[in-house]
Amino acid sequence: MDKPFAITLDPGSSLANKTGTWRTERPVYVDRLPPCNAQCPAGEDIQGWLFHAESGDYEAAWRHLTRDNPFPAIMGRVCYHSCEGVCNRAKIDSAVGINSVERFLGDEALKRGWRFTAPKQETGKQVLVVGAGPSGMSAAYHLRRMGHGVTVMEAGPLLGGMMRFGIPKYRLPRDVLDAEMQRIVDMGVHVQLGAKVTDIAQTMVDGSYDAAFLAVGAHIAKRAFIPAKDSSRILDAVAVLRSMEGQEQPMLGRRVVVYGGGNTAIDVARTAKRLGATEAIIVYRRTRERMPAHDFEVEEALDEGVMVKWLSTIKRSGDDGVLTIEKMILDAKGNPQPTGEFETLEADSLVLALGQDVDLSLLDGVPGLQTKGGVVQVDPVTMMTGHPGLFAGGDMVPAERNVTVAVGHGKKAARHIDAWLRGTQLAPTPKHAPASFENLNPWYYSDAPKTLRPLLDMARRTSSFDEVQGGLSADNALFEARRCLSCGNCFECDNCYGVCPDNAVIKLGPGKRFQFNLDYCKGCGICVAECPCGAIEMVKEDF
Amino acid sequence: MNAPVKFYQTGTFTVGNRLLAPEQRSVQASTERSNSLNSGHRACQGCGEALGARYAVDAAMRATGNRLIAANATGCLEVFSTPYPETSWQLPWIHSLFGNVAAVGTGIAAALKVKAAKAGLGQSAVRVLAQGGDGGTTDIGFGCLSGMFERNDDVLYICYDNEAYMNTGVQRSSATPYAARTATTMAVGAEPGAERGKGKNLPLIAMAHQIPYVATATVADLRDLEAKVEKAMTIHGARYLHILVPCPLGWGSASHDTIKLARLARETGIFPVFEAEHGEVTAVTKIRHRVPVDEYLRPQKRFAHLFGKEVAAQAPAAPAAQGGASVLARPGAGAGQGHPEMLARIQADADRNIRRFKLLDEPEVH
Amino acid sequence: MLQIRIHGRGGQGVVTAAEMLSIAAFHQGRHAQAFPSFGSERTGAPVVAFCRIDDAEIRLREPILAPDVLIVQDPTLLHQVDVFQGLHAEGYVLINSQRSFHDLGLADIEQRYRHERLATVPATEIALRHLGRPLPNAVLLGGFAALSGLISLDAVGHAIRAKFAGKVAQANVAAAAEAYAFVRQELEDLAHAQAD
Amino acid sequence: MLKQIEGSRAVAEAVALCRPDVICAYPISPQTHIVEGLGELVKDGTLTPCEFINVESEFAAMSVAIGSSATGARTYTATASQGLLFMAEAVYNASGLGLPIVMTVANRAIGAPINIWNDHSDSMSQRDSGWIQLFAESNQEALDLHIQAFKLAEELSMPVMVCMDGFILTHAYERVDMPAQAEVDAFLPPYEPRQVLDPAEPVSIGAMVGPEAFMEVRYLAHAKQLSALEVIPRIAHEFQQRFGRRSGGLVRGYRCEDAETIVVALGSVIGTLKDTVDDMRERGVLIGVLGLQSFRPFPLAAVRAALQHAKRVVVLEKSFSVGLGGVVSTDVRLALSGLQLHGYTVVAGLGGRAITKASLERTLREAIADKLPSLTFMDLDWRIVNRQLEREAQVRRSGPIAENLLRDVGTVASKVS
Repeated sequence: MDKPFAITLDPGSSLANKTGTWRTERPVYVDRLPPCNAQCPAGEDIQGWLFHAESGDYEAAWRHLTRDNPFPAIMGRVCYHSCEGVCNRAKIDSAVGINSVERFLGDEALKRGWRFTAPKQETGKQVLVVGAGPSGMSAAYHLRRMGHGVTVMEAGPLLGGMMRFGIPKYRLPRDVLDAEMQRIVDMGVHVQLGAKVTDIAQTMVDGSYDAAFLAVGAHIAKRAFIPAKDSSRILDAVAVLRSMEGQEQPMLGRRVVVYGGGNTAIDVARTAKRLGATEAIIVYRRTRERMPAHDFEVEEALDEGVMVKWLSTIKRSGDDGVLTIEKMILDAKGNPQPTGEFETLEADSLVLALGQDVDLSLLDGVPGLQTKGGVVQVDPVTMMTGHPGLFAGGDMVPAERNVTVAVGHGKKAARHIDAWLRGTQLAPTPKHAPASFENLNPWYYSDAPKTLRPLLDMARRTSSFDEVQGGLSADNALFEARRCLSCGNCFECDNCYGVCPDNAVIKLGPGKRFQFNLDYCKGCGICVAECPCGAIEMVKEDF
Repeated sequence: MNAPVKFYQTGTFTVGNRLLAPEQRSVQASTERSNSLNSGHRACQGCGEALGARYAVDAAMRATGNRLIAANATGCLEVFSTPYPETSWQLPWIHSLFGNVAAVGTGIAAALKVKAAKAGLGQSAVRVLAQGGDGGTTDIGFGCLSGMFERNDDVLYICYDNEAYMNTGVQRSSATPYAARTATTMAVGAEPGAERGKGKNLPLIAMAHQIPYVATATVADLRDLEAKVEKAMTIHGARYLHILVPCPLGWGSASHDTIKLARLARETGIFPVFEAEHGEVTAVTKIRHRVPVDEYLRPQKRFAHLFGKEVAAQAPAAPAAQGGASVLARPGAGAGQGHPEMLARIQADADRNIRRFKLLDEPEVH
Repeated sequence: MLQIRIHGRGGQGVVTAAEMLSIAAFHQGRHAQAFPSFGSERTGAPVVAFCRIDDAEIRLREPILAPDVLIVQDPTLLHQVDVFQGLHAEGYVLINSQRSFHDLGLADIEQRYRHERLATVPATEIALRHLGRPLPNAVLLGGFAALSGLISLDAVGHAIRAKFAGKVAQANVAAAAEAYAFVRQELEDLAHAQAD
Repeated sequence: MLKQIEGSRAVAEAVALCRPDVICAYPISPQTHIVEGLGELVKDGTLTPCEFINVESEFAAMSVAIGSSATGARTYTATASQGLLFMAEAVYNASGLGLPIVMTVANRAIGAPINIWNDHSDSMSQRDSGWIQLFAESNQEALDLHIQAFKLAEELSMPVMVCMDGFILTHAYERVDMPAQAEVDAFLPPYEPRQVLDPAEPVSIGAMVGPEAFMEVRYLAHAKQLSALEVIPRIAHEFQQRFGRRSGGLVRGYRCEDAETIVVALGSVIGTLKDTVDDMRERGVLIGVLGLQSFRPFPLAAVRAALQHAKRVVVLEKSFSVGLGGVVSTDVRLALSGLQLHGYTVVAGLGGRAITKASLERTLREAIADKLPSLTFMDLDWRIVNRQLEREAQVRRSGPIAENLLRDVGTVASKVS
């Protein structure tokens, strides 16, 4: 075409005009630490595995999850999911049901028989793990993945520790527990059951282990002095729960009183109900607000007819198990104080759920090792005790006592044991800045309230040990996963690519995210304002 | 207009979504999009018109398989896109005058019709787009536009409405809203800003022509906008699309708030987003999270006098091509008290829109 | 060069008459130029149209100020407008009327011009009879053919058919023929009268 | 084929023979009959394929023409007077974009006072619009010029205005020789646009051009018009070869060879002038007429060549520049710069005032006697003018001049001339 001078121009020729020179601020892509990940005691990359679950690729999600935690099916049942407590979505409608999706993935893995892959190559190092509870098995799993030879010594008859002897069936069915334990054994972990370690130093020498991780847990029930007649029947919670795993179930009678306010007290009371007690009464010296047990468990217990006497202590156990109760009041500090006001309570049996102590006898005479307040002191960063090569975790070290924390200890210890074996030290991984709700543009998330997991109907809950809480269906799990806001990390929604008035965003393709074309970016900041998940920020241009 | 695909992480509010089926994906999400308005144009930072134009023209390009010719009225869009020796357009494009773009479109359509006839075709595969700003559409170009409508010529007309003459330095047009401060409706006197009871609603006037298709849209809802362009391209005859495109320079808003303001215009009910066929409203985009008009007005310096705020002395930086910066440099009048009574009127107008176009979902009856 | 001026009122087909006259002349192989006294006159207003006929190309564009022929389609104009302005001494005058020049109060005209070049014809009546409408223009052309012999009745018929179609054309042709005969008769009577 | 038809009809048929693709129509006297005729030819299928568009204004007419021409369609429209002014912005735009649109201007005066009769004020007002302006002397030439105009416009890719006197030509029944379709097809090839809006080869037409290139753009437009000074006579020659008629070209002299006095004029008045010249020559006056067929581009050299041997030049024009005088005269004077000639400007026929042979001869004789004022308004009624001037001398305020004058004249309606 014969174009008239100046009046008619060739298409797209404005590329010659580099408008990037107008810019005073520049957008940059960032990654922020989502609150769920920051919160998880087991150090799971929750957002990471939800990302795969969103697209229905459950195996990828499961494999991503189990990089950090080998027990999704167990976690999905017993984890107290503090992650959901900090989820940003709660500020829009309700928190993402992370725990329910985790359980779905765990169950899906069991159903499909997904297995862990054995290590590529062996390091030739041998590590001893004492105790087959959550912490120990977690450590065994990670160490094995790293190619170390792992031997687990467990005093008890079965794997699982407190997960088996502390948590009732109706919360954690045993087939699930067995399956997730077996999956680790299948990685080539040596297990010795009924093998109580009494002298760790000697055991290390005998087995010529290069390092050891101690996770024997806390199994010795705390006693409280209650003057009692011989006739009165007093048991401890740990014994009761443990005996549930044996052949003959404990005889608790029709009226069972449980003394304590922790999760164990709740478990025992609910167990008593299931064993046929007409009345299961918890006696607790403070108020419900101050009860250490998790609220949803208290709620479920009350639903099942468990009764609680708040602000009460047991003074003595008289004839035919008549208990004398003193009413308490809370002082300014919130501590209970006696009132001198008494009442009585009839009980066929009294179960004490006042916490447990650790059996530290296996550590006698280990040089450098310190204990304090009945637990082993460890370096909170490496989990190593005062004795080189000797690491510890779970209920036997100072920390909150729950499965998730224990699993986290196992993972952390494993990574540092590995470093220690290689004669190196693990540099602390730099953490991204937190992804707060203020970083988000919630407009872009469609309205989608949380899906609740089904609960077993009341009749069967109180009469059987069937699992109380059901799982999600595939559809629900997908929906729930897709409620994730991907706080602080690009999920390739194409907003920045679309909303740029200057076409200054380059789309690199699936999984590759985006890149700014600074030749043309004028620095208007629309991409930052319209990024749903706060994964872009403006920085001043330095002139 | 198209409901969010349920259960998706972001519904369809974002530009793209990896979880969507390919046929559900937006034009703008595609690396294949034509970028009809290419990089290097001289629009201000955060220009809503540049964005709206690329959204609309790219969508029209996809709908027509790139068989599209565009005519452009004089105005920002023309000036910032085609200063000799560079053009940002990547499709056949012509600029003639300020007030005649609809007629130029008619001429192009007529020529294409004859070409098709000579080729023995029923109708031309090449389609015509005529576009202009609110000044070129509602004022100086209105005669030609009405003529094009009345003859039902096969032209899609798109008005990019930024509610004033921005290219000449932010003067009042018949699309300038009540109370808005422009260079010719200064924020001084008893009733600062644009006077009440003036201006015209072009979408409704277009509907009065009984043309096959009329729709409104904003740069805040890409998928809705694209769907409307696509639909318009399935229809022959005169079609009108009115797109709200915030102007950081003329509105005195932050350049990064362009889309947010368009969204608020809709969520307040100030700018109803709807579709009409043959003069009859057939669909409206419901308000999702209703907000009071203050939220929309407050971030805009052109309304600062309503809140009794002094307008910041410096205006958003404007490139040489646009001469409007000075307008916002003047301090707003009505400082101190503000004008709650004017705010109340604007809220009442928004509420009327909500009733008139049924912008809120009826509460469900149980 | 023959110059004809036609006077009438808007709606009487004055302009059409001039055009038909030019077509008639063209049909006879001559050059002709017809044009109206341009204006925005509406029905009833006085209208003038012109026609020039010549053997050579006609280049002159001025209005006809000194006509050789006057055709007056509406006698009521006679005392309103100076229709005779500039009329050539040897000129022809044809007036649409049942009455004579004398009865029309045009005695002075009878004095000044050659009697055999003056005629009146009841064109409106003839038109009403043939067309049912008072359209005297074509009729008068028939009369003019008879009066002047400068164009043939056949050529007038051709011109009428060029302008009108079907029944209307037929009726006009017939009407023109009747006017032709009528004027012929007038002239013969006049010739006899003068012979006596 | 010889026909006795109205000028407007002749132009309509000629335009139809050029096979336009798009025609924009808006009514205004005295142009209306042309588009009416074309509308009929399109509707009855004589002219097909063709889009006949009834637009809402002359501004739209030219705007639609711009769109269709830029899309490669042969495009035609017609207007006059106020209509031309109303489309003025688009008129300039069409030439600025280099679009070969052909437009008939049925010349008519410009109000106020509103006046529907003929003069050249309308096309003269667009003298500098960048359009080529051709003037027709007769209906035959008007017809022929339209056929040439499309060829010219498309060869140069610039718009052409064919000017013909309103009413005097548009409404006159005359003999014309209408060419056959085959002949016109052979003379006028199909339109091949220089630039076109086409998705296969996208371009941006109508860029904003700043000080760095605007003057160059304007100069190139000028250069193009200058090149038309060669193309116009060439096309007129080709036309004569094929149709055996001399039509168009730059200028045409009549009995100028030995003329001491030459009258320069545009349009249909040339015919009357030729008759006047013949009469005067019979009485021994050495006088001739120079007709300008092309007013833009203005043929400086041809005019100079035609006039340089005369003693006296009288420019007779139907337009004038208030506050200066002749419009055409100014250009003629430029052509004659350096030559010592007596020059007279005679403004005549404004607003349809009849130009009679008698007045012309009287005026020309005064010129020949060198008694004519350099600027003369022919047949001006001084009685009326002076009365109004006296009125104004007494009362210093603007008043309804036209109404006053009409009161003095008495109504013109029943006047013969």
